[in-house]
Amino acid sequence: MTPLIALLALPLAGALMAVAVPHRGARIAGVVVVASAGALIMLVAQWGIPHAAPGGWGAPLGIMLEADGLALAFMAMVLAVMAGVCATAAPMRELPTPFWPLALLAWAALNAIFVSRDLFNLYVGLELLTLAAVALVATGGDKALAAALRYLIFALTGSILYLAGVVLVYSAHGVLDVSLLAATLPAPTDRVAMGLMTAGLLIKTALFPFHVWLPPAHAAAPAPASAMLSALVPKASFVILLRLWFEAMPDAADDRLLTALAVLGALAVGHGGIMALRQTRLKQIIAYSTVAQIGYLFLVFPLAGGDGAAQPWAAGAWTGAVFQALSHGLAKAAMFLCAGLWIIAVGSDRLEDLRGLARGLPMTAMAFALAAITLMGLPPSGGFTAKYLMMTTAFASGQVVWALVLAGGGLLAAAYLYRPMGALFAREIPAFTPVPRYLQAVPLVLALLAVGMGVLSDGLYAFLQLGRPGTAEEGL
Amino acid sequence: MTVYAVTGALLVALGLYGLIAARGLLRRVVAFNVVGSGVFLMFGALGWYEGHTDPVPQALIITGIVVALSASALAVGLVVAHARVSGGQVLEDDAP
Amino acid sequence: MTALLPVAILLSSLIPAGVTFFLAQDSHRLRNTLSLGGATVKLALIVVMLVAVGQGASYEARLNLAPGLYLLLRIDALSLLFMTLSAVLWLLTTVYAIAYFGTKAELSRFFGFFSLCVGATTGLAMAGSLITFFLFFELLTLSTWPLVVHKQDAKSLAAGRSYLTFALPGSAALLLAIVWLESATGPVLFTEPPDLSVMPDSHLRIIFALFIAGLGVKAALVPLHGWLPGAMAAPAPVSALLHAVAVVKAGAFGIVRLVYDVFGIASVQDLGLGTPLALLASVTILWGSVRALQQGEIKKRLAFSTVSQVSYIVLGAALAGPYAAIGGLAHLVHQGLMKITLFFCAGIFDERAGAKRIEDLNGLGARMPVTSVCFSLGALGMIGLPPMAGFVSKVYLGLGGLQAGAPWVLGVLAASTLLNAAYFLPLLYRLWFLPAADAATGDERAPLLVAPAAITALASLAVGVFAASALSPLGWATLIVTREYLP
Amino acid sequence: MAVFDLALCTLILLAALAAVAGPGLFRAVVFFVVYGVLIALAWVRLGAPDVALAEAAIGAGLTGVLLLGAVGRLSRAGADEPLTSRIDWPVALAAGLVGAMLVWAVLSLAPGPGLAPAVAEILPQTGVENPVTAVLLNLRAWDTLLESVVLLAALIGLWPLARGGAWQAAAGPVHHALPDGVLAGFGRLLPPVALLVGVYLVWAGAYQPGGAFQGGTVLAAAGVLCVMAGLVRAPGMAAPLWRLALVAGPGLFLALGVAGMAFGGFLLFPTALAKGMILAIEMVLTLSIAVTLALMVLGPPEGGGAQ
Repeated sequence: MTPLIALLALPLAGALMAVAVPHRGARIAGVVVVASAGALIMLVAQWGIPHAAPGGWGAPLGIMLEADGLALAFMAMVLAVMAGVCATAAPMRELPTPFWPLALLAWAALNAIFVSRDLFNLYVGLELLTLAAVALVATGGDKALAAALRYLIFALTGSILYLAGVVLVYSAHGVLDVSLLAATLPAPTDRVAMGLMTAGLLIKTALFPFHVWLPPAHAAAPAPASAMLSALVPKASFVILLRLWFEAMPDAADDRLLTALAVLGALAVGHGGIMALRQTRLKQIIAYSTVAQIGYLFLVFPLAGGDGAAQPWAAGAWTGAVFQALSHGLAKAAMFLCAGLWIIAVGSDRLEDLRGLARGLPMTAMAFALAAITLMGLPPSGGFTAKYLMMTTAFASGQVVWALVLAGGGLLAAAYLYRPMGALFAREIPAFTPVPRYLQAVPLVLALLAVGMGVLSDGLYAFLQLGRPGTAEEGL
Repeated sequence: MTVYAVTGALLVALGLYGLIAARGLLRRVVAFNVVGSGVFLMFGALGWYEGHTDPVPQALIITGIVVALSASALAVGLVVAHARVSGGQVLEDDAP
Repeated sequence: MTALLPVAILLSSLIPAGVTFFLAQDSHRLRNTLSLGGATVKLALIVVMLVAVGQGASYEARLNLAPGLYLLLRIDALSLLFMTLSAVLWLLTTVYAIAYFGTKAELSRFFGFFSLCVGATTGLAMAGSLITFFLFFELLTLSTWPLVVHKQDAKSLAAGRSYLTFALPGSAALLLAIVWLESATGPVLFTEPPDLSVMPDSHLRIIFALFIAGLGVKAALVPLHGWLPGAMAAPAPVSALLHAVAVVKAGAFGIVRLVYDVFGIASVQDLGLGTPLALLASVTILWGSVRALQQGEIKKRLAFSTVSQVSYIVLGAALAGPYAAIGGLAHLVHQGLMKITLFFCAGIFDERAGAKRIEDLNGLGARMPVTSVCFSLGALGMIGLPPMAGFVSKVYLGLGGLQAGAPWVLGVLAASTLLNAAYFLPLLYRLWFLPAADAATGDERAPLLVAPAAITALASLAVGVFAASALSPLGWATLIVTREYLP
Repeated sequence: MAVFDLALCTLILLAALAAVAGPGLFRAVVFFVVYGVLIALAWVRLGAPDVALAEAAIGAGLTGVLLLGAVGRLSRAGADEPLTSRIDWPVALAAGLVGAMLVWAVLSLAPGPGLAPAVAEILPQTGVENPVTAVLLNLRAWDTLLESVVLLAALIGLWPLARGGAWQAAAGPVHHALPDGVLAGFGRLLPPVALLVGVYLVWAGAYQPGGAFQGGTVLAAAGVLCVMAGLVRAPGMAAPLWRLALVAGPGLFLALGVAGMAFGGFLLFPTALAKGMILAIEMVLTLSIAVTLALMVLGPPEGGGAQ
């Protein structure tokens, strides 16, 4: 078995086993984490672009799978987050048992999406992810049902729009493979197809103004599930967007369209930040922060796409956006896991109930602070490297307004993250249930990874260039 | 066979309206299925050529039908559970 | 070239910081050993480096982050000046802090961030490129916040919030300025001035303003100084740190770097930026003094005095003549020595005699003679009484003003000196000449608190008296200016 | 024929309109089932009997049962559908825009053979003679494997919805059918017939229209009917044996796929063994699908006698 297939088969097999014996779910997940780590290390060590053609047919008849730098980096991030989620979720007795098969199913779907080169296969993967994610929200119990429903309705609207676009693509070109599509002549219906697919994926990525489902859903789910939902799930549809706009149909990019996407991104940064400032519960603050952080990702379209794609600075912006997605994933997972541990400790995530908790659980407070640094984009962190790369492109290409969005978004993040920090570091010594140190260490490790991404970013940058879409030129 | 493809497109529009505008949750599930079959119909009709339909869209549509059923099943389960808890079948709009 | 030594100097504070965070609250001995050990090792390494640099060695360490983005540590004479100052004062502050806190709670967190802070400051001093400077600048901001809010009461938290409210927009401005500049010129190294001709003058002016906005927060330039007096809510060692060693110095040091190594004196003059900056510095000098005069709390008065004094350094850089440059650089050290003495003493007055307001100082001179003498030395130096350090700085700045064709600087200096006298002399008067209140207490049976103050007080006297020596800060500053800034 | 096509399309649109916007939830669902049957007819007309079968069995049949069951449960819970008579114009405009774009796109696309010739060319190597089955289980087996997992995921998604968190309790609401009522008689007769039809559909899928999903649906329908008729008690939503049945199909699929690595690639079925491997997968998958669908239609446990 090649490591690439192992990365796909392991979570899938784990999910099936967890359905068969749900009470052993935590242990199964642990095995999957360890084995996947092995496979991943082997893949990274090869430093290449492994691919596979299930059934041996290859495109266009079959489906192509390819683990380029982008896919592998995301799979590695997912692995890290899942390891953290599993480690903190395992001792949580109040977590419903179905959590485990669902978490593994979501993981399998994520990996399947990251490596797939086939637009319809991506649809199936997205649906698997959506159903597992909605069900994960529903593990939050009766109070989470409305949020799960709202999420499902939005997600289904999104996937059906995406599918309609895929139908038009196949009908026009007779292929579904991303690489083959790039080689076909443009068809007049491509604009409509791209519009539909993009609209669908925007809903799934929760870009403003399609974000209304996200905060209630992420806040209502149990904390380990929230960590997955916020850190991982929106990234899948974002990666598909990258594949579409930079690999499959770079020619369909129209500057006005790209700018529109970034404008929505900028509005998301502002709206998410302001809403986060108004919340009184920690999980809601973190969830609205996700809305804001997702906004940054969409600045990549005018910075690295369209006419700018051939410019020397495009690679920087593209890589910066990927850095942002990765570091946000790690940092956000750390934050939700902290929130989960604090809920165990004091039974609530209201800011006033968290006052002074830094004394009781210092390692989690540290983890939260480090994660906050990444989200604010302060150095040294993955978030900073991302911001620097995107900002440089913004200035170099004369699109200063996006640089201001990046800078302003960082300040908003500082403002809304200060409130939980201030509460944690208050003088009170609250009554709390102790949390074992090894559990406190889990979010700390994730946050350190997010910060470490900014210190050791050279290797990651080089790795992400493996199979980077050629339209985004290297340079600067 | 273009007429079927156009019908599919119209079904998508009709279903989308119901999916977004309807307030009753079960009605939205129905509308979702209408959109789905509209997309499939479009897909199949566009693959029709000289008396046969391209087998690839056919296979994809069958997959799509199963996926749509799966989504509907989860949706129905959620709608019923939500009705049991809240006593209604509408989502109260959260304050934005 | 060797990369080892700069990295070792950084690690000498980062490793103790990392370990200290995980120490239990009651392992005082280990924690103190780590803090003092780190500070001592750092000082020793810097001495080694000083000797080696004197023999012509150069040091460089580099870490790639992404194309066009890398961290560079590189040592030049200016780095060494700032680094030596902070390392010496650090060791003393650590001794003082250990004595000040005793066995209070949450010390692992405190000393962890304390060490992190010095790590950031040395990194800042050694930074060889703009982005490296920014990185350590931010690290400094972040590691200072937990120190400011250390007491965790409402006042400290408010001070912490105010600190971040100023600092974070400042860093956003700084980052925008850096990225904007580098997007046109490529990475800016301090040793290789960038080619500014690729950008229109108007852009350069905006970039300069953004830089000053970013650095000015830390340097407490009016009107960006609002956070500094509030930060007095922090414990005394932190105040010493903020005012003399790390934070405001980082801002001033950054402005010096900006003027000399990023834009270059010629460009600053050509763009017409020198005079506005000098005016801003002058306004800060005067405004800080006026506000100091109005304060009834000792630490508040000292805080506004800092606002005023640090701008001497900025003024020196802005005037851009050799004399002014020497005066500004020398003042970087002089102000540090004098101000840390004052804060050490203020802390002792507070801790041993409960003296917080100026009235509380009445008659303390008799009961706490050593502390009071030190305090007086610091204050007189600040006023600029010959042959104290402050006098030397002011003379050179005045000469620089004349040399740069800005005689009005003399007026600013004279006014500032009068104001300095007006807000310091009453304190000395109360210490030595007014009778103590009946219930007054106070002693100085705390050698570890008093010794650091005495050492810095003597040092601030010595640097003035022996200013003519090549080894004095003034001599060092002269060397830097002649070697690096004059053709 | 053109008249027939036009008439069928008109009927489809009318049925869809009634289902989406017509008054009364029960009536809407009935119209939806009618709509599904009409769509199945359209598929026959388009020369796609496999899809027609899937649409009739799954799209109309099973989804219809699911929705009808939901209507009943909702009315028992007192959750009536809110009345909405006003048209939401902004949404209508947006939906109309999407429809117009699609109509434009559909009209501007030139028909072509697509991949049909390519599939026909390699059909002998796939081990099956029905090109649709060849695409489903060989060419795009990875899709189909994931699809079977999607179905499973939807069922697992129902576990957390069990009343009171009792996710291992008996599936669905409590049924009170008379043991000798009409339904019961029907229920006794149906299972053997359904079993035959179901197995036949799977077997035939290799040559003719049919396959695991269609066959599984028929079996599931029979099972659900037995429970509703009161012939058998509803099984536990997550009883150990059922859980094994749920994962057997996807599990075997995945295992054989990985075993294919021995022949040179993931999910690679060598021509000589392809037929046997595909049939084995289909048979076991049918069982899993049947159990999954049956439990899905019964719904999450609502407090009817835990096992």
